Amino acid sequence: MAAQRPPRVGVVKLASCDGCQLTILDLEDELIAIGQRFDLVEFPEATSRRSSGPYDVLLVEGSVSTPEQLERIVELRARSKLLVTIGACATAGGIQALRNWSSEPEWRASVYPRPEEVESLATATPVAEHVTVDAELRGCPIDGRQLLELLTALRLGRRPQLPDEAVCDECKRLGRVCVLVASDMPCLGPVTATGCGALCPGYARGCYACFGPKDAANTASLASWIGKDRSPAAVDRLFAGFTGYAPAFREQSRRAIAAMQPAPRRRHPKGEAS
Amino acid sequence: MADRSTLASKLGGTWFGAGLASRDRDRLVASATLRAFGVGEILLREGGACETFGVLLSGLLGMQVLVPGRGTVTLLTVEPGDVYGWSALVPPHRSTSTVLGVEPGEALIFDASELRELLREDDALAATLYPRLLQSLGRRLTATRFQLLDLYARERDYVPW
Amino acid sequence: MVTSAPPGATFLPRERFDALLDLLREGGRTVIGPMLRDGAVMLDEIATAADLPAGWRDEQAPGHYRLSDGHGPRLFDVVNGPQSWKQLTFPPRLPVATARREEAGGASFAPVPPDPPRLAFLGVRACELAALRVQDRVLAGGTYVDEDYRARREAAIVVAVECTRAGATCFCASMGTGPEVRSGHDLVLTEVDDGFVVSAGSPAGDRLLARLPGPRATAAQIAAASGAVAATRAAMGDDAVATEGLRDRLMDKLDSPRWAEVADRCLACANCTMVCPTCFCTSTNVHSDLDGTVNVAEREWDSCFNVGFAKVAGGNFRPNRSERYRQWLTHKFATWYDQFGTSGCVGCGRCVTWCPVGIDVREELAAIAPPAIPVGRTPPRPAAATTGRFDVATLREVHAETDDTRTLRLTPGDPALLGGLPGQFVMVEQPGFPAFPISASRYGSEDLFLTVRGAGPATAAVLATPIGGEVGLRGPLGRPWPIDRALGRDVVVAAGGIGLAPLRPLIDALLADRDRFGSILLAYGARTPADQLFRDELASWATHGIEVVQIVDRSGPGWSGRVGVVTNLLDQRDFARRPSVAFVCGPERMMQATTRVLRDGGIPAERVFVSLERHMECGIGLCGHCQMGPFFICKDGPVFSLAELGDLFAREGI
Amino acid sequence: MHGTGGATREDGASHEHGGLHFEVGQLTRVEGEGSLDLRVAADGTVAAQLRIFEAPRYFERLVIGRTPDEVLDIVARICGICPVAYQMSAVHAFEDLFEVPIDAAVRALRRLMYCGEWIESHSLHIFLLHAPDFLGYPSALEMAHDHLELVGRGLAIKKLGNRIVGILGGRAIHPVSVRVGGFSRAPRAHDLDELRAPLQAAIADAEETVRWAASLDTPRSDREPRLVSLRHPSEYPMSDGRIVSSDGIDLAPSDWGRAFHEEQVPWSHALQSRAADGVPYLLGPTARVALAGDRLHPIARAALDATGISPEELRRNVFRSIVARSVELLHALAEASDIVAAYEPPAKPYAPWKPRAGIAAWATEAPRGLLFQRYRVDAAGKVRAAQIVPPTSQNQAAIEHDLALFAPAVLDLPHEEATGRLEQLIRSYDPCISCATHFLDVRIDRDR
Repeated sequence: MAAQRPPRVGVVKLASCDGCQLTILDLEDELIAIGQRFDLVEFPEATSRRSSGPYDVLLVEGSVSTPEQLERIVELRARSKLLVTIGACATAGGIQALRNWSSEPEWRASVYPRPEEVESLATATPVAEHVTVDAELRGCPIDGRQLLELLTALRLGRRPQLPDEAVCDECKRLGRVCVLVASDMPCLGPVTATGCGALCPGYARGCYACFGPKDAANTASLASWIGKDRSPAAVDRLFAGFTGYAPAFREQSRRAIAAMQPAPRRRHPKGEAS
Repeated sequence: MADRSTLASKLGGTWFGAGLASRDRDRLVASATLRAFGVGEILLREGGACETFGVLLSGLLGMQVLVPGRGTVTLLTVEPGDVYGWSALVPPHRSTSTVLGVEPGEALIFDASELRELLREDDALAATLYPRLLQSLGRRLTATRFQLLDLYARERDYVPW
Repeated sequence: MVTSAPPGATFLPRERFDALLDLLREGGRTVIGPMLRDGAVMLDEIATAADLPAGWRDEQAPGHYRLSDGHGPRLFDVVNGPQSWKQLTFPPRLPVATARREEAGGASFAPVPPDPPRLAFLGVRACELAALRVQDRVLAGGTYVDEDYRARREAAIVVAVECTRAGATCFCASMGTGPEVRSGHDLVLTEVDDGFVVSAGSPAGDRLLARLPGPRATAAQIAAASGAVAATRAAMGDDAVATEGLRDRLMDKLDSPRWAEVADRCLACANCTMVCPTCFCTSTNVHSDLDGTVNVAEREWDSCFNVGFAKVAGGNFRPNRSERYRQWLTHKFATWYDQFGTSGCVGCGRCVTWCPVGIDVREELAAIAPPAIPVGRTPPRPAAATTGRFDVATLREVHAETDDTRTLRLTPGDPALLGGLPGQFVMVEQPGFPAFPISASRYGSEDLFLTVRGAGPATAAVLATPIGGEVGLRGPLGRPWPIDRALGRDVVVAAGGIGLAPLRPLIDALLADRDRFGSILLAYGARTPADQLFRDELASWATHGIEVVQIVDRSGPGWSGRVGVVTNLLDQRDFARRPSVAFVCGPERMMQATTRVLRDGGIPAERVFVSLERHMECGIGLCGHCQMGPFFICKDGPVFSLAELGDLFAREGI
Repeated sequence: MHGTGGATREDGASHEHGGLHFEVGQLTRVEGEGSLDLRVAADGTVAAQLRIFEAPRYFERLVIGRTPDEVLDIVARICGICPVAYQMSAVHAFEDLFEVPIDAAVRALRRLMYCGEWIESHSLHIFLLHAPDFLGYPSALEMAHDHLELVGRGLAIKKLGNRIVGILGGRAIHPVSVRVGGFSRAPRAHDLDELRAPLQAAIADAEETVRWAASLDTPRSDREPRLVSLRHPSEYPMSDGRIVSSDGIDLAPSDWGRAFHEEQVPWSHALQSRAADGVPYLLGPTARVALAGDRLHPIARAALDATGISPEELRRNVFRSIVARSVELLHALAEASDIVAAYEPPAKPYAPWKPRAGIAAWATEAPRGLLFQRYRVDAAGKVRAAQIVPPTSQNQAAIEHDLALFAPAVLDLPHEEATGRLEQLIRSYDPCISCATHFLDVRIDRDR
């Protein structure tokens, strides 16, 4: 059951927007209770207390996109009993991972007057590509209820109940109208893991896959259906989103790029055959 | 030294020998002898020349292999009615494991060269004997597969905490 | 074909429709009916006739749904939208039980009592009435009853509407469920040019009709109404699905290559099951506060298309999309008959319209199982279990069997749990953790014995219960070992690993009446000597008239016994000499090999019994998880004869 | 480079060639990752370098080839604290170029959404990030032991801000409903009802908060900053009006580039913005209250006047920004309350639009200050080039300037304390360093 000593929790970030760790502070109703049950020893965004570990649990936000972050995540892993990645950047590379399809130096040059002074890896990659990850919270940003479930599960010592089903399950449970069938809006809901509460269909727009591909996502079938009356590039942009570097969506991009004539907007990601 | 007819009926009472024509049983036991064995008594040695083929009448035999550092490991036990020493019939006639007594008992043993000679000249007998031998080997193969599958191993849900 | 409107029907002019709504609302009822929202017709509260989609029509096709208006004054020209009435009879989310951890350290477990809203369903189509009848059988017609569903059904008035338009994906005529409304309604309306022909289908309906203002419907109006419905039937045709012998045709095609082809298109997104008016599969999540003090088990719609649906510790019985699609289609159109004596499909067409990639069951059925000659098949024996009840048991003693397996001695608060039979199981839980099924490993006079292997957090939590602490139990559940079949016969008990635990109460029962049985052989295989359960008892059984033969996969220190697998103990034996009965429990693959040897040895399939494991969540055949072909393992099993299982046993992905 | 900063800092002051090198490791209670470098020359003059080692994320490159509506989703991800601000600057830029007529009710909803973000961001900063400095705690969680009421009040207000954005946009962080022309879905009238009562309560709490903030005693600090903000003829500046400054700049929101430009400094990933003359300028609550205080909601205006703090003090003492921020928090709550009370759903949630080639540029007031975005769009409406200038990069030079000015007063204090003071000063700007992923001068049409 509940640990006698409150677990030492760290919250750190790599390349990210801070939105996922802000989700912790956005649990306004539970924040104080959480502070009493977990020892937040490292959480630079919220506290001046600092600790370089060891941590019972480390929540990691952001993707690995600089040489320094690469070293850091390896050190952090060594100092953490449990490492939990939170958010699309940490679990799938995030929107910045789209640079993995292009030439990073070219991008750097395109945005910095003196690119040589900016340290950056050629790719932005999920944490799990570099160290072992014990659990992950998906989403851009993560969902507060899932975060609370993770913390509760940690405390009770049970498995967190995180759905592995499509957005559609939740969309239908909530009595929403399918925007794909009823309005012909491109929607990635059928291949995307739920957890957001089927947000976008509830706001009369298609899902753009914040939570990444659901287990065994059949992207090819959905892409060809959506592509019936859309350009390959438009369909490709759909999958090339905030979790576009997640394997299932990356694979879809590979197919799309291979199919696109003339020359594609994006090249194949580094380290992958063309 | 039991007489031939007793040996023949003992053979007929086993799974291996059941249903053999009496003529065949008699021809087989012509060169057979009874061997009693105690616990730990070695009947065949791994790697050694396999000069006898046996049908277990009672007791229990273990098949062991030597693993340096782990000593001898019993991989399989032979039930009464089953056979051991099949290498006696298959080149290069070396035992693939050490066969020894696990529970005291008695085996009907055949001299390897005489048995081979007999099967060479009596095609009909060979044609009835070899399938039985292969059936026994087949069971051991299947058993070994299941042992490999490690069916009773715990399949634990991975939960980091 | 004529509609059910009797001569005594009333005519309700369209402009007087609100009079009907007022009547339905009496006594504080809320009227739920079709209302436009976000480009579809959804079920919502109807305040006045103005809320109904007057003049709107739908255009439906596989993966396609559009509405258009300006089609005149009619209120019910739009046929089914994505929501079925199960939205209201079987809500997507429902708290079903609470588990509390008390100050004192005890625990309490209780179901959430039903509290149904008083509703009037307005605009229920013939296919939907059929769906409600199917739900009645599934949820309220078996050994176990979903009390919440029953309460909601009883609290609702059903006002049906006969279809005077058919959608392009409708096929109720093929399924024999419509478009005519025949039964299951309180009132039925048929819309004609200037109003509605209204008649009653129940005493409650009669009372409402008596107070509904308006003239008697004229013969002409009734003729117009039935003519319109007949025209709908004609427009729809009744050959979309060849239902004749469909069940057996489908079950014969479990190996059709078409399953793989449709899986290439199928997204396994579960939309078809969510919009299906008869799909009833659910999962239960436990919602806990930060301290796990108050825990609410909430049931939610789940789907056999979801990857986790058939998962058990360490494995998944249906890992592939093709297997999941096959499971869904064969359940709907085949095994549903075995379970509930009816088709699971009512032809509403929703799964066709709302499939995001337009997969059409009508096409798939025609391709996989084209019409042929039907063959009969006997349904399974009904479950012989008491209804599961919530109870709290006190932990008295823990006995370590192996490094990861413990036998718990529990005193239930409710003696009914001691009345269980060998082979039955109970659902076990600690507050804050999901409940899991465990077969009783012994029934004592005051105590229930459960042998539990630590395989995850939920089992770990139960194993961590302190002596004197409390554990939640629900049961006894499931079908027991049929010991009566063994009277006067030789008995073979074959156990593998912890499979010995569910067999121990059977052995207890055999020993209690030792002289009523022939020879008894216990063949027990374990991984290593250290993994053997009930070691000292194995010895004592041997001295009480049971031939106990033990074997281990891997020898170990101090082991001078047999090495090999259970089949080695049986494959030389001849069971044909005397009539024998076999009871087998262990890992599924072990049971397959063992039962094969037993049958080769001469025991007929009818007398070889196995106990199966599947993902059991509700334990009473209402959540759908543990389905295997025509069976729910929890309710129809876990004990089955090989004859019942037929070729489903050992088939992949079932 | 990662100092560990705060309570457990290892690195400290060190003498190097006659001067003093003073380093504050990773800044805490700010969004994103930055650190501070001070170099005190032998003659006592101080040079401050605010390092931002936030990893570059190439947003200006990520949006190339994207449609305007895709851009709205992408730029939100620059910052989890002020996603609405990024969406607002972008959506106004595109609507300005495409000349999309915006329904009055939609405009009100946009303002309400922005109010929601101001409420969330300001209360986060006032109560959770900045207050601990004044009351002497490492974080609000420790502070809650002794000041539960204060923290509770802050969280309640913050929750309300999140709720407002949540209702309009589906979620508080990276909302999903903003689209060119309006919203993908507009709330029904009664959807906003749940906000009425909480807003009234929060207004009272915020009035109390202004009094509390004014009562905090602050370190001495004196400066005369150049102030820049939007100014609107009738409204408190958010998404509309003109860019004005304390020294006479007066530009359309699309013309930011005429007065300002960006530079890359070697010590930081973040580009810095400077006025044409290179003099730093200050954005945010302090600037807005100074330049548009006469447009504050009467309730907020009254609360400010009641503090008795002079405009000079408010402008010149960097540590008083918490007062200006509290006043704006009150304003946002009061205005939100008015909008909710008057809300009538728009006939259509969004207006249709046609793309056309050209420059789409606009500046709006993020909680931290002026946020400018500029896009070159082709005839199909696809973005060909982008420039995104967040408030923190514009404030960065001003922060360094203030640090240099303030540092001599604390350098002799024990290191801990000096660190605390310097961090407190930096926090006064509510710097959002995660936003510092934006770049100068995107080269055009590299993309094929």
